[in-house]
Amino acid sequence: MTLSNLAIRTLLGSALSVCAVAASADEFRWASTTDPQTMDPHAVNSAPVLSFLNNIYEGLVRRGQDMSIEPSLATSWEPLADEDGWRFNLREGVTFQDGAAFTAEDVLFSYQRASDETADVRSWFAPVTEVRVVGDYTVDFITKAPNPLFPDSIANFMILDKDWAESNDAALAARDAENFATMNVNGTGPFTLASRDPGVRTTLVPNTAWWDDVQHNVTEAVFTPIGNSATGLAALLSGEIDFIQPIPLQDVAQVEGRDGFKVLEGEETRVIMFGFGHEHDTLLYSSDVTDANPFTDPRVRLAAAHAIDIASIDRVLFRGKIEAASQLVPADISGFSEANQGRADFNQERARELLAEAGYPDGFSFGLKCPNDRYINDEALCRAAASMFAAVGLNAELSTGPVRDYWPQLREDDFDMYLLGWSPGTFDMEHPVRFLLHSQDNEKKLGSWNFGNYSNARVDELLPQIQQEIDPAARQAMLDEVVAITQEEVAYIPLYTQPLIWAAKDNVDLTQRADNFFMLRWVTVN
Amino acid sequence: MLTIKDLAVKFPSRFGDVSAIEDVDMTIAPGEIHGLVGESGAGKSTVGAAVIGLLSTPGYIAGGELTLGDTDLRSLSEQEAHAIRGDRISMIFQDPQTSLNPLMTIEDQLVETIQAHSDVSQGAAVKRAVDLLEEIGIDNAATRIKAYPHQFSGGMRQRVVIALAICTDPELIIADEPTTALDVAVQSQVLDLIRRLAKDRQIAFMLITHDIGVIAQIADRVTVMRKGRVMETGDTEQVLSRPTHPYTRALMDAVPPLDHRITRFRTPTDAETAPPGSIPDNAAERWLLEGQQHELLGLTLDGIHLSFPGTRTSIWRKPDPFVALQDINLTIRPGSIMGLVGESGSGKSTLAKAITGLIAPTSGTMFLGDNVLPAGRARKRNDPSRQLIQMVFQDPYSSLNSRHRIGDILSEPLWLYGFVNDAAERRSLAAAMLELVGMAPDAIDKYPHQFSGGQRQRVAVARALLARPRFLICDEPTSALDVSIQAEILNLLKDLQSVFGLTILFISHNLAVVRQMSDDIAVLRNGKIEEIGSTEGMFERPQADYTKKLLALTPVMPRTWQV
Amino acid sequence: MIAFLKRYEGLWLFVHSPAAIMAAVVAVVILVGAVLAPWIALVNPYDLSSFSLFDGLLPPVWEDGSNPKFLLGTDDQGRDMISSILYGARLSLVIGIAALTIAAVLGVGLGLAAGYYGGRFDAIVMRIADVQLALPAILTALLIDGIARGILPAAIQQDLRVAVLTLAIALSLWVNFARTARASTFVQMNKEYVQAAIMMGQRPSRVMFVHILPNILGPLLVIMTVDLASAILLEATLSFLGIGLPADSPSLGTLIRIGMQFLLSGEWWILWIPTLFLVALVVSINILGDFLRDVFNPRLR
Amino acid sequence: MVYFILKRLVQSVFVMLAVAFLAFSLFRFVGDPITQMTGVETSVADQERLREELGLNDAFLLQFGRFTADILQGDFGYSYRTRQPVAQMIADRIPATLELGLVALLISLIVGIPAGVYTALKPRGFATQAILMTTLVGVSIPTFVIGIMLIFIFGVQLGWLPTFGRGGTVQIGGWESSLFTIEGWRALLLPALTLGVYQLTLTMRLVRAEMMEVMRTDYIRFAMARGVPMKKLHYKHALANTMVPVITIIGLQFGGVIAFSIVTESVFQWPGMGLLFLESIRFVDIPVMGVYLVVIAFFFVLVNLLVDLLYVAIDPRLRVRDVQ
Repeated sequence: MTLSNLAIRTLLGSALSVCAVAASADEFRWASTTDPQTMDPHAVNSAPVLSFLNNIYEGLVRRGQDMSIEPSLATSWEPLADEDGWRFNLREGVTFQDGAAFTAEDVLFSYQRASDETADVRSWFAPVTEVRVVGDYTVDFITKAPNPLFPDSIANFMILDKDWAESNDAALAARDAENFATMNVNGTGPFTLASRDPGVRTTLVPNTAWWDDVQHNVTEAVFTPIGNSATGLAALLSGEIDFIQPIPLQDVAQVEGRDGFKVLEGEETRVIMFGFGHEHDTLLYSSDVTDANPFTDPRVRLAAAHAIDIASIDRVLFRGKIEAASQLVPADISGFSEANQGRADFNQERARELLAEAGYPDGFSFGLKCPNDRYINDEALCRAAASMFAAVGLNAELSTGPVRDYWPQLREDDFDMYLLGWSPGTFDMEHPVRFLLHSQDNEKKLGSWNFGNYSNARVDELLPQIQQEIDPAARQAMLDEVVAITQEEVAYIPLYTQPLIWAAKDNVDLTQRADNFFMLRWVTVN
Repeated sequence: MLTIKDLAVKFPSRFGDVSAIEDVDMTIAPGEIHGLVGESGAGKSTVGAAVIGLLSTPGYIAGGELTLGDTDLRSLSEQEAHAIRGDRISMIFQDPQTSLNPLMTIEDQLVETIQAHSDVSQGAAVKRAVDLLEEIGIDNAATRIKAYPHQFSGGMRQRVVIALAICTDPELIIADEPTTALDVAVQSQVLDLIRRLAKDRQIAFMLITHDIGVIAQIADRVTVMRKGRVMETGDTEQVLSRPTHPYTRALMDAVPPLDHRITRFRTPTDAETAPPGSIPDNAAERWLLEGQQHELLGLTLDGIHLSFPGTRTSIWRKPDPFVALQDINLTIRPGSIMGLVGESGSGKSTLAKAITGLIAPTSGTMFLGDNVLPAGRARKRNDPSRQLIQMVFQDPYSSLNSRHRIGDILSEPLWLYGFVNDAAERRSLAAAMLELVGMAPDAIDKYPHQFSGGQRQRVAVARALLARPRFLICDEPTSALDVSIQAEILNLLKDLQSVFGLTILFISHNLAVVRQMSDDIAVLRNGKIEEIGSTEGMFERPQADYTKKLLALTPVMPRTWQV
Repeated sequence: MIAFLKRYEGLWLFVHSPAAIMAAVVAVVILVGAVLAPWIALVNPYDLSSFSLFDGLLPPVWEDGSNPKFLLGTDDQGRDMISSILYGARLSLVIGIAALTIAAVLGVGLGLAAGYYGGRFDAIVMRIADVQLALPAILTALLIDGIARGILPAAIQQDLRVAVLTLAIALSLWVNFARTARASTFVQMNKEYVQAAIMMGQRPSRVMFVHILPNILGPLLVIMTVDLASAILLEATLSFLGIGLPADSPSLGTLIRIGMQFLLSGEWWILWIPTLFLVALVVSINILGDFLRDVFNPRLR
Repeated sequence: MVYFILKRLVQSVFVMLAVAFLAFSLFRFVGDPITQMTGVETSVADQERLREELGLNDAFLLQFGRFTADILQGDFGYSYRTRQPVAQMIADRIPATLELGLVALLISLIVGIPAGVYTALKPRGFATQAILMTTLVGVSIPTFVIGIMLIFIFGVQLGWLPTFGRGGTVQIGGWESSLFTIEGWRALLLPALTLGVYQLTLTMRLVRAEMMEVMRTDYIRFAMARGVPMKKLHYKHALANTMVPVITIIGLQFGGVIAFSIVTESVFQWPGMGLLFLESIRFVDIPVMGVYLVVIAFFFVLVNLLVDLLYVAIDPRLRVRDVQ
C-alpha cells in the first residue's frame, strides 16, 4: 500500500532529490570511529569535535604539521608590556564563509561566547580576566598572572562571526537544546559544510575565499563515522573510503600487505599510566590486607613498576608499535624532562625484594580498575599487567568497564589502582602537572584529574611558578624537579606513549599530526 | 462395477510391516449402497482409502485387485489416480465442520472442483453448482452459494459436502461415517439424500459406519469386518437378521434395541468379567459396603437457570447472554437411574457440570438429599458433596491423567477424602477395586495408554467408586466405545448400581442406550426439559412432539430382523 | 525387545537418528569438558598468574611457530585456547542453564496459573507478557544491565556480572514459557481428568503441578532446548555489544568478541576456534531440540 | 469488530505506558550523562550546575511525571549529546531501520515460505534435510559473525557489494529511502540478509510445521479426494490456512527484528535507530535511549494491531457474521 504509493510519487517525480551516490574523482571520503556531536565550536570540548571543526573554523593561532604554534587569524602576538596578558595582531582581509569580514569584534564575541557558562570550553579562559578590543585588528587578552603558554593553549579556540551568530540566535553555545550553530557553520577555515546528517555523513567543500595558500586538491570531502573497527577496515579495503583513523594495531600487517593501501604510524601525545589511591588509608578491594594501604609506601609502588614487562606488552599487544614512557608526557612535548628519561626496568627479583622490604613478602591483593573502550587495547593491557603483577605477588582483582561507568568510579575514589591515559591539551608538560600531579584543589580547579590525590608540597609550590616563568631554562629546571620528585615517589607508573595508526589508500597523501587531528588542508589525492 | 479382490494393505513400521487389511473381497454395483460395518480397528476406513488412493503414509497396497468398471485402479500413475479422484470416485468425510476449507466460499470450492474435471466456463460451472445445491435441498442456492462454510449449520454443511462429492458425477462415492457427527434429525435427512442420489443418479455408495441402525436403514448390501478381515457379506436383511458368522451374531446381540428393554447384554467377547458379587470376598466390595452408612441419596434441581455472557462485539450494547439451561426442575429418586437425553447442544453436559460444581447456575437451587448443594465456587473444596457426587466421563482417553500410573489415579480419592491413610493399604484396595470392575490387579503399575478404551473406562468407574459416592453422574460413558465394549460397560454399571445402591444420572444422546439403563427419563432440548417420566412410559407413549420425532427418526433395525 | 522399544519410543527413535546421536555426542563432550574444565584445562584463564603474556599469539600446533604445549594456540593474553574454550563453554552453559531455569520456573508458573485461573489474572499476566514482548531480548538485557549498573554498588558489580546477565537473559525468555504453558494449560483444562480433579476438590496447586504440569512438559521441553541455544547466542551477542562478560572471565561469546579483533590480523584461531565451538554446541542443542519436537509431536515426522 | 479493535487499542496503551515507565527507569540508572557531555577540563562545579539545570537532581517520580507529560505533548526532549530534538533524530533514522527490517522480513518470507512449503510436502527428500540442516547452522552462528563474514566475502574479497551505509538514497516527502536506487538496494542486501537469516529459518520452520498439520486436515483430504489440482491444493487451500498462525508469529517477531537490527546496524554502520541507540548508550544519551524504547514498543503494538486486521482480512470467520 505504502510502497505503491511511494512508487507513484517517485514516477511523478515530485519532491524528489537524489543524494550523491557515486564518488566523483576528487571526492575524498574518510571515516573515523566517532561522529562530531555538534558543529558548534564552543559547545563541546571533545577531540572529535575540535578535530573536525578545525577544518572549518580557525583560531588566532594554529598548529603546524609538527604541532608547532603558527599564525592563523592572528599574524603575530606579544606579551603586553604594562600588565599580564597578550596582544594579538589580527590578519586583515579575512572573510567568513558567508562573506562577512573578520574583525576584532568577532574575537571578542567569540571569547565571550566560549567563556560563557553555557560553553564547555570555558576552562581555557580560566586565567583570562578581560579581553579588550584595541583596534579593528588588535585584541588584548588580559590574564591574572604572567602566562607564557597562553597562545599555545588557545589553538582550538575557534572564532565565529558575531553578526551571523547573533542574527541566528546562536549567540550562546547550545547546551540544552540545539541552536542554529549546532547544524550550521560560518568559519574562516579552508572548508565549509555542504551537508550534514548527524551520525551518518557530513560533507565538506573547499572555501574558495580562504586566505591561505591551498595545499590540498580536495573538491569534496565526505566524512562517515564507522563505529565498528572491522567494518571500517572493510570499507577501506573494498575501496569505499580513502582514509580511516584509526585502525586496530593487529590489522596493520593486513593493510600493508595489500596493494594500494598504506599505513601511517605515529605516536600520539597520550601517555598511558597506572595511578594509585594515594590518600586511601586502606585498600578497598583486598582480601588479605584490610587494615592498611600498601600503595602509600613508595617501595610498593616501585615494586609494581618493576613488575611490568613493557617489552612483552609491546611485542604481543602492540606489535612493536609503542614507545616506553618515563614520565607523563612523550619526548617531543615541550617541557619534557630529558634529565629523567630512565624508567623502572622489568625486574621481578627487585620487585619481590621491595615488597619484602615494605613488609609484604607474600604480596597482597588489591583492586585494579580499567576502562575497556577508552584507549587502544586498554582491557588487554590491564589483563596482561594484572598477570605480570601476579607474578611478583601483587594479586590484582581486575575490573573493567565502559568509560561511561569508569569516570564516575574514579571520581568516587572507588579504586586501589587505575589506568589513565593523558594527552596534554596544551602540548606542554605543565598540563599534566596541573591536572594530574598537583593536589586536588576544587577552588583553584587544580589536580582535577588527580583521582588518587597524589600530593607533594614541593610540586604544589612549583606549579604556579612554572606557569608564570618566562625564562625557558628556569622553567625547564622546575619541570625537571617535578619529574624527578614524582619519579622518585612513583606518583604514577608511566607505561608507554599510545601509538597512532591511520590507514589510507596509496594515492592519498596526508599529514598525521601527533594530536590525532586530521586536517583536510594537507590532503592530496593523486 | 467396483470390484475388490484379495485386497491387502500394509503399513511399514519399525517392527516390520503391519497388516491393516487382508483378503478383502467386495463388489459394489451402480446405484447400490453398500454398508461396510465393523468396530474400531476393523480396517473399514482403510478399504475406503485404498479404493480412492488416499492411504495415509506410509501405508501401501500389498496385494489384490481393485477395479472400477474397466479401470485397474492399481495400475494408475499418481497423476492418473488424481484425475480419477473426484471425476469417478469421490468421498464424503465424517465431520462436516472440518471437511470444508474455511477460507473459501462454497462457490469457489464447487466451481474449482467442477472445473478440475470438465472443461466448462466459469459461468456454466456456477450454474451447475447452483442447480446442484438446489437439488440437494439448499434453499435460495443462488445467494447462499456466496457464503462461507461457517455460515451453514451442521446439516446444511454436510449437504454442501455431498454436493461437492457429486458435482462431477462420480460413479462411486465413499462415505466414511457420513452421519456420525450429526444429530438424529439431520442424520435422517442426510441418509434420505444418499438414498435418493443412489437411486436417481445410479451412484454407487460405499457407506462406512459403525452404526448398525444406519446400515439397516439404507444399505442394500453389507460387509462386516473385524481386525482387517471380512467376516461376512450379503444382503442387509440376511446379514443382520440371519447372521452366519458368530462375530456378526455377537455384534448384533450387543446393539441395544430401542424398542424394548433387555436385562443384560450378551457380549461378543466371552465374559472376561465376572459380575460383582461373583468374586468371593473382594476387599473393595467389602470396603464399599462398609461405607454405606448413609441412606440412599436423591438429587433435586429446582428452577435451575444458567446463562453464559455472550461475546462482546460492540461498545454500546451489552452482548446477549447465551442461555444454556432454562428452568430445569428435576427430581432423581434415591437409588434410581435417571436418563437424560438430548441432541448435541441441548445442555446435557452443562447440567452435569452444574451439579458437580464446575460451573454455577445463574439461579435456582440444587439439593443433594435434603441438603442444599452449594453452587459453583461457593462449594468449598472440603464440601461433603465433593465426595458423595462422582462422575464418569465420556472420553476415557482424556479422563485419566496419562502421566499417572493407574495405582496413583485410584489412590487419589482414598487419601484425598481421608479414607485410608496407609499407602500400602490404599494400594491393595485399589488393586481389589480393579478386580471388582473386571480388570487384572497388576494393571496398578501401568499407565493408562497401555489399556484399551473399554479398560480405561473401567478404571474411570473404579476411581469414581473409590470415593464411596452416593450419586454418580455418567456423561455419555459409552459413546466413545465400540458396541461390544459399550455392552460390557453398561453391564458393569448396572451390576454396580444394583449391588451398591447408587443413584445415577445417566446422560446420553443414544435413546436405545438410555432405554436399557434408566428407570426414569428426561428429554432436554435447547436447555429446556421437553418431557419427563418413567422410561417405559415415555418410549411406549411419548407425549411431547419432540420426543415423538426423535423416536421416529432414530434408525433402527426392523423388528422382524431382530434375532 | 520390540516390546521394550515400543515402550520407550523416544529411545528407539534416538538410536535410529544419526543426527541426534551426533548432536548428543558433541553436546555431551562439550558439557563434560566444561564441567571438568578445572581439572583438565592447562591453565585457568581466571587465574592471572597461570599464564603469561610471553606465550601470547601462538598458533595451533599444525602451523609454523607453534608451541606443542598449546594445541590450539594461545590468544593475545597468552591463554591456552583450549583452556579458555573449556572455561568459556562452562560459563556459557552455566549462564544459559541458569537463565533457562529462572525463565522456566517463572514462565511456567505464571502460564500455568494464568491458564488455570483465567479471567482477570490471565489478562494481567498476558499484559505483562505483552510489555515484555514489546521490549525484545536485546533491549531487556540492556535495560537490566543498565539498571543493575545504576543500583548496585560498583564494588560488587563485577562479581554480579554473571548474575545480572543471567537475569537479563532469563527475563527475555520467560514469555515463551508463559505463553506455551498457558496455551497448553487451556487445552488441558478442557480435558476431563482435570475436571475430575477439580470436581473432586483437589487443591489448585496440586491440580496445576501434579496433574497438568506433567502433561504439558513435552512442548516445554522443546522450548527449553531451543531457548538454551538462544540464551547462549544472546549472551554472545550481548558480549559483542559490550554488555556481556568482562574479558577476564570469558564466556564463549566473550571469546568470540575478543577474537573479532583478530579477524584480519592473521591470528585466525583466536576468532574461529571459539566460534566453531559455539556453533557446534548451539547446532547440537538445536538438533536435539528438533529431535525432541519430533518425539513429542510425531505428526511432524 | 470495532469493539475488538478498541479493546486492542486500550491494551496497547497500557503496554506503551508500561514501556515508558521502564524506559524512564533506564533514565535513572544507566549512568551519569554529565561526564559524557562535558570535556576533560570541565570543573566539577560546572558539571554540578549542568546536572541541576537538566533536572537530574530532582526526585524520581517528578522526573517520570515530567517525562510522560512531555511525551504526551509531543515533546520528546533534546539529546544530551547532540542537543538536537530527540523526536527529529529518531524520525530521521526510522526510515533506514524500517526499510532494513521490512526487506529482511520480505527476504525471510520470499525464501522462507516456499522453503517451508517444499520441506513440508517432501518431508523425506534429501533437499529437505539439506535445507533444514543449513538453516539450523545458519541460526546457530551469532548474527554479528554472519554480518562480518558477509562483509568480507562480498565486500572486501569479491568487491561486489558495499560494506557499510545505505548507498544512494532518495528523499520522498521527508522519507529517506534507499529502495529506489540500485546503489541503495546493493547496500541493503547484505544487512537485510544478515538480519533476515533468523527470521527466514523461523518462518520456514513455522510454515513447514503448520503446513504439515494442515495437510492432514479433513478439508485438504477432501479436496484431494475431489481431485482438486495439486498446485491449487497446496497453495490456495493449504498455504492460505497456514497463514493465520504464521502472521501471528511474524507479527510478534517484528519487534524483535527491529531490535535485533541493533546488531546488524552496528556491523554494517547502517544509519538506523539501532545505531543511534548504541551511540546513545555509549554516551549515556538518556533521552534518546528512552524514546527509542518507546518507539520500539510503539512499532510492536502497531504491528500487532495490523496483524489483528490481517486476520480479519484472511479469515472470513472473523469477517462475515453468521447469517443464520
